[in-house]
Amino acid sequence: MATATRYVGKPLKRKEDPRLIQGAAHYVDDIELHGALHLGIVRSPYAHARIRSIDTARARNAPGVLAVLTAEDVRAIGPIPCAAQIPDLKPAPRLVLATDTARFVGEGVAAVVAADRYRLRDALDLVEVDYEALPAVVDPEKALRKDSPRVHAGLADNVAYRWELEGGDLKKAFRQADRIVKLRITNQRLIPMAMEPRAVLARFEPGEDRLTLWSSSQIPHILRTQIAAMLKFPETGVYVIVPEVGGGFGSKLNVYPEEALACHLAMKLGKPVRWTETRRENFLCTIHGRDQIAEMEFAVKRDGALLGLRARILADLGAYYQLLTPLIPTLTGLMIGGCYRIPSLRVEITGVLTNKMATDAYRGAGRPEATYFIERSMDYLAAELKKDPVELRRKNMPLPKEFPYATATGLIYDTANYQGALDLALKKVAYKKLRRDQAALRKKGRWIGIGLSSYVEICALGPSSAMPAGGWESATVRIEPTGRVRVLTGSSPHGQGEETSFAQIAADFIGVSPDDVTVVHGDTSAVPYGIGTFGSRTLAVGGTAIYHCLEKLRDKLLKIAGHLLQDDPVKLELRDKKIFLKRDPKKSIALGEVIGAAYTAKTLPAGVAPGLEATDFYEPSNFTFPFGTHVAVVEVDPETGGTKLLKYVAVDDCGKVVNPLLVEGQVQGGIAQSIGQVFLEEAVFDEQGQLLTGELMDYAVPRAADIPWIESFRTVTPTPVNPLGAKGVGEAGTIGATPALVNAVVDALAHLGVRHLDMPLKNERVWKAIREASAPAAGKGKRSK
Amino acid sequence: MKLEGRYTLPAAPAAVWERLNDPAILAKSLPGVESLEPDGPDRYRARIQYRVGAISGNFVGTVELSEKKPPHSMRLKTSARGAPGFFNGDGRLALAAKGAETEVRYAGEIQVGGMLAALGQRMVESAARKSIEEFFQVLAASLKPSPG
Amino acid sequence: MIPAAFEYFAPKSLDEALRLVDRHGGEAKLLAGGHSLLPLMKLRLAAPRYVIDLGRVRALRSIREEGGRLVVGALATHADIESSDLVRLKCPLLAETASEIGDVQVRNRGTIGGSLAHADPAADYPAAVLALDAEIVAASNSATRTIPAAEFFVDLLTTALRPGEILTEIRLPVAGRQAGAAYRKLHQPASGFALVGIAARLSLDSAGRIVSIGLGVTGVAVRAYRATAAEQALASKKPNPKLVADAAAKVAEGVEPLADIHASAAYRRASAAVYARRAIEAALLRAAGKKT
Amino acid sequence: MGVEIGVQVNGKTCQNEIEPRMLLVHYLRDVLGLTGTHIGCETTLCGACTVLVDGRAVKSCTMLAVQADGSEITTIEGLAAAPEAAGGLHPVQEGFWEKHGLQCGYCTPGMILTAVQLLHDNPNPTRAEIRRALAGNLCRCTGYQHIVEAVEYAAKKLRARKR
Repeated sequence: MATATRYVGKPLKRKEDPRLIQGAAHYVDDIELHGALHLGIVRSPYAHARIRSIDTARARNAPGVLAVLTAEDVRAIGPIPCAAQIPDLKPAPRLVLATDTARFVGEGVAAVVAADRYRLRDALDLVEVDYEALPAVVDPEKALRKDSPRVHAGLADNVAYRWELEGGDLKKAFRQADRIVKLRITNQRLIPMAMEPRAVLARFEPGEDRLTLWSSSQIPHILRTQIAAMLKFPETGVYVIVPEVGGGFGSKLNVYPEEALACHLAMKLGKPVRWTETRRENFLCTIHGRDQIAEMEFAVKRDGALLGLRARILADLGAYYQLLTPLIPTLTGLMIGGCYRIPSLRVEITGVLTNKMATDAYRGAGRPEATYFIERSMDYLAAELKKDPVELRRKNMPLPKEFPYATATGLIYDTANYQGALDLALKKVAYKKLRRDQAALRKKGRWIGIGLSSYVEICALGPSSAMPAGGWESATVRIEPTGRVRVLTGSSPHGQGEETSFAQIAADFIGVSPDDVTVVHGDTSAVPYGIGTFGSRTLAVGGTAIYHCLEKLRDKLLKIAGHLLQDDPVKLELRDKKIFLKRDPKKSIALGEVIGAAYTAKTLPAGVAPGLEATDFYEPSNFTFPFGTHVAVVEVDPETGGTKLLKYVAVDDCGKVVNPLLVEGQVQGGIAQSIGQVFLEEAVFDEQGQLLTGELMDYAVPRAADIPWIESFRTVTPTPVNPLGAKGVGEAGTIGATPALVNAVVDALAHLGVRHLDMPLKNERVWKAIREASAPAAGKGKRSK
Repeated sequence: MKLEGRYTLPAAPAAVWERLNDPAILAKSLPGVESLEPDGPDRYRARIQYRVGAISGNFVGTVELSEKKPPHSMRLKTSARGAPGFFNGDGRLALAAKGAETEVRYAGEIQVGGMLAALGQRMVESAARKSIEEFFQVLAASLKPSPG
Repeated sequence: MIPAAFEYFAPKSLDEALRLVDRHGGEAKLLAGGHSLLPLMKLRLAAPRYVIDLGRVRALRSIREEGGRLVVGALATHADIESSDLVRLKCPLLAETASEIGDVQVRNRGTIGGSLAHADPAADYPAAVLALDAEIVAASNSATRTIPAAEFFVDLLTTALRPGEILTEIRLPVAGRQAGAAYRKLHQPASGFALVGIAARLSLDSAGRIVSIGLGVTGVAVRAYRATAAEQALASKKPNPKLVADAAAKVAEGVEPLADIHASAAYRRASAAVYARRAIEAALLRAAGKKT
Repeated sequence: MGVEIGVQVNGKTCQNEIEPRMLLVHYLRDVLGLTGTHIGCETTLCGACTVLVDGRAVKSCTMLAVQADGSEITTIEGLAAAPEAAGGLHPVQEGFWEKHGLQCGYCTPGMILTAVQLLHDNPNPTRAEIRRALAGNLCRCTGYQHIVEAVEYAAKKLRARKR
């Protein structure tokens, strides 16, 4: 940055915290509107059923009930939007309430509105739905069979799309290979489980034709546009407000039926209508993540050089498409080669429909899957080729001087020093000593495993050419007459802390304190149209838009100051609320005076307009590609299969850092979610499509004691893509950690001949692998499931 | 989930068969059934108040006998729905004389949905086994000559 | 997540509570800490017409020593038991078991009486009360009776309590000299309940022989049980590692283990043996006055 | 139908007639308007609704408001009035701010109140003890490490004050 960085790079305490630690923040459900009614949804208990009839009479007559609606009553509302553009994607439209067929457990079939939560809950049980259960298809591989039940009767089969990507000469690679190594890996379905369930509040003011929607969302503007389209209501009359949001992880990067239903009902009933998701609903009908199966096939040289990779990925999309559902697996495809030189590559993706809730973006969205597939494979390859996993990785990593690096999938990696991150991680974890300790302990019957993962991810989504609904971001920065700075961002942070990091950037530019800066987000009537917060884009893309505004404002301030000081603006500097001559700091003018001049507009230089406001719509020229190496050390209990994390070292390179405290928080939180995926989490369905992990009593997310002390380090390779040099870090932890953890457990069992295990590595799965590998008949070296 | 097992009843197959086809006995033996009303041949409408410990729920549904081969085998289907969700049971009963007694082998499938599937997961199988056990116990009691 | 409506009573004495139970019978549920009943009511898997809240019957919360036994009132919370100096001194196994239940907040509200009466197959206390040969006291309008722990857990969620009875207290033998006990538990990672929970209690004679032993098992079967085969394998013997391991291997003998998505029957059986061995080893160390 | 209850909430006497089935968390949020206490599940597992009832951490979604009759309740809104806060933030609140112990903030009130009880019972906890004490509070953002540091910060500060 051209300006002196007094605040950027410093671990400032967050500006958003005082309200949050005192219970003074407002999440949607905390907002009180006079006379607000409560909406509830009657949901299908069947994964696949024909709805024969719905009897609403009893519910309608129950105390406190104002309305009961079925699909018939909401025909005017358009379908749930899907923005993903995939060639030849089969149609699988979802309406806000199921018409004649329910296609997953939890799909809404009727809506009830009552005066309060208690009456509502009573009335939901009184809606009588007559279902005819239909055969459900739950397993994505079975869904591909010819005789499988079809999720959508109108389609010929359950294949939603096939997508291919090829680069380099794969045939040649396989011809020249010394070895062909194959591995099948699954990345199980997860439930995002943000702490705040979704919540919606809608108000219609007929006099003003104003429809206001408060929603716990990551994408206020996209939501506004889509709601206007679904309800056929003028977008200029729709006001979306996203107040405090209790976590999203992608699950709130979507448009859901309840948002449209609440708006529709608020208009119909003339009273505000709110809907608050229960945790069970959150598990059943907020998007799920991952759920991909990969068949990896490598062409390798005996010395470990990778020649080619053929990856076949089966992605379980669920019953319908949410906003980005079909797109997510293609991100896996783009990143499948990881941080390696793989000259030829072919990815074949099959998106399949099943009778389950849709999958969509969950923290990392396609990249954790890609990284897991390639990094798990690297350890597998190392074992097959009898090489050290570190050396196999190092051998195939492009060197720093090779960047920008064009991958066989057609991406241009901006910049990197993979070896640097790897070396630092090995040093911090004392790798060589660790290996010696491991060998010594194994002799004593203690099974320690060391797992490694070197990752590259794709962030700062992204150039609009590669994004379904635009990849730019907007900002307006305004210096108010009193000298307060207002930053209006199209991004929609919900826990990441950009109220602080954006204020740090603004404070440095304008020469004020971060306390003088207010960051506004989430209110579509206040901030310019924006894309939202996801894909580790808020700082790198949203922050750059702000950067550009600040540049313009600073130049304008200097121009006015130059005029007032009668000196050349280029010789001036702005710091500590003062503008002064660089070579003679005593010659200065107070910032307030310059701001005053901008607003009173009596002494402005020629050609300078009054006011101090700048707006920017920033279109990034490329993605950014953060990278790093994580190392995990685990111990396995030979008797029970129990696993214990002994040590965790993360080295991440997210480019330049604005606030290290926030980066640390993102990395640690992401690793914790990986620990969840690796050891605890899995959405388990029975054969009929019932979600058996439908509450927190059966779906385990990590608790404090499940997480080891995380030692986190950074290398800094600024990206040339944006002037902040920042790449994004929101998802790095979930991307880097998963393979490191699984590799560690497999390594702990390596002496038994175990080469691969599928997640989640619950005690029993590990125990079974130990038993099977130890059993004399089982034959060592076999894969175990 | 699949369940199977066997139970010995203190009477000859013919007597057991008769009991199994008597709606009054069925209503008494099927756990939680409060009433069975005929709804076509070998088909009944059932009101069920199911209870296990502190857990309880009201259901309405059907009980159906089919594929009858007297006195050897039949298929017994129940399906019921209520606020806590639904459950379906579909089982085959095979009767075989074992001395003066009858051994009933059963094999079938239980399916639950809704809240029952979510919370009850841990207990559904146990509760189902318990229900089958109760069913046979009551049936057995009905076959014993009443004292006096 | 909202219970169905009910009529509410908050009796101030046991007599008043017993009269209410008598009057409302099968349509009433007793509420102690509410950590078994309220979750079911919120999910509407229980919808009693009457709720009788025992929370005001303060006398039921006492913990005292009486006639050489430790007496724990039904309303004593897990936190009361975990932190009671008296329990820790006289019956450390019960305190250790209490400390393994749920989390801090659950232990602050949940009660021993509520937990035992609910008889969840994966609850922790049943293992301890079985191992300890505790007695469970049940009062009714007409009489008060004592139920041995071994007869208390009848079936899935079903106890020997009769309609009209209120579980009032638990009577436990006081730990003697050269006695040791331990509770070892494999947690269900989501709910914190026991996939396997083994309470081992034993005492040694001067020659180091096991003169008395109790092994209570929870989580493994539809109801908690005493692992008698394993106990017999150790009774009157001088323990060595092999003997202990062989005995522990019998802990689920003759039992049909539960199976669910968290653990298959085979894994429950295998883990029960491992945790039983660990519990017995810890109890032996403690009996020998060593730290574990 | 309604039952009369009286409770002290954050030092204020509150008397209301409520349905017996009303959960304490709904009483606090919907009747008293104290929305700092959050709801994150219905199975007593997430801890977002934790408040102090007579000084002990309790999940207010698994307690009927009538059960709280006669109790003293502290919610996150009332914590700064505690004597330990000395007119400013409570040291645990301060720790969460200083150590970046929160991101989205949804679990934070419950997390803070649970930590308050921990430090009352155990003024000098180890990291393992802190993690164990927070077993009933889920956080999906932070990975808990900064929360552990926040509690350590508060413990240190509270000990220094007592000296």
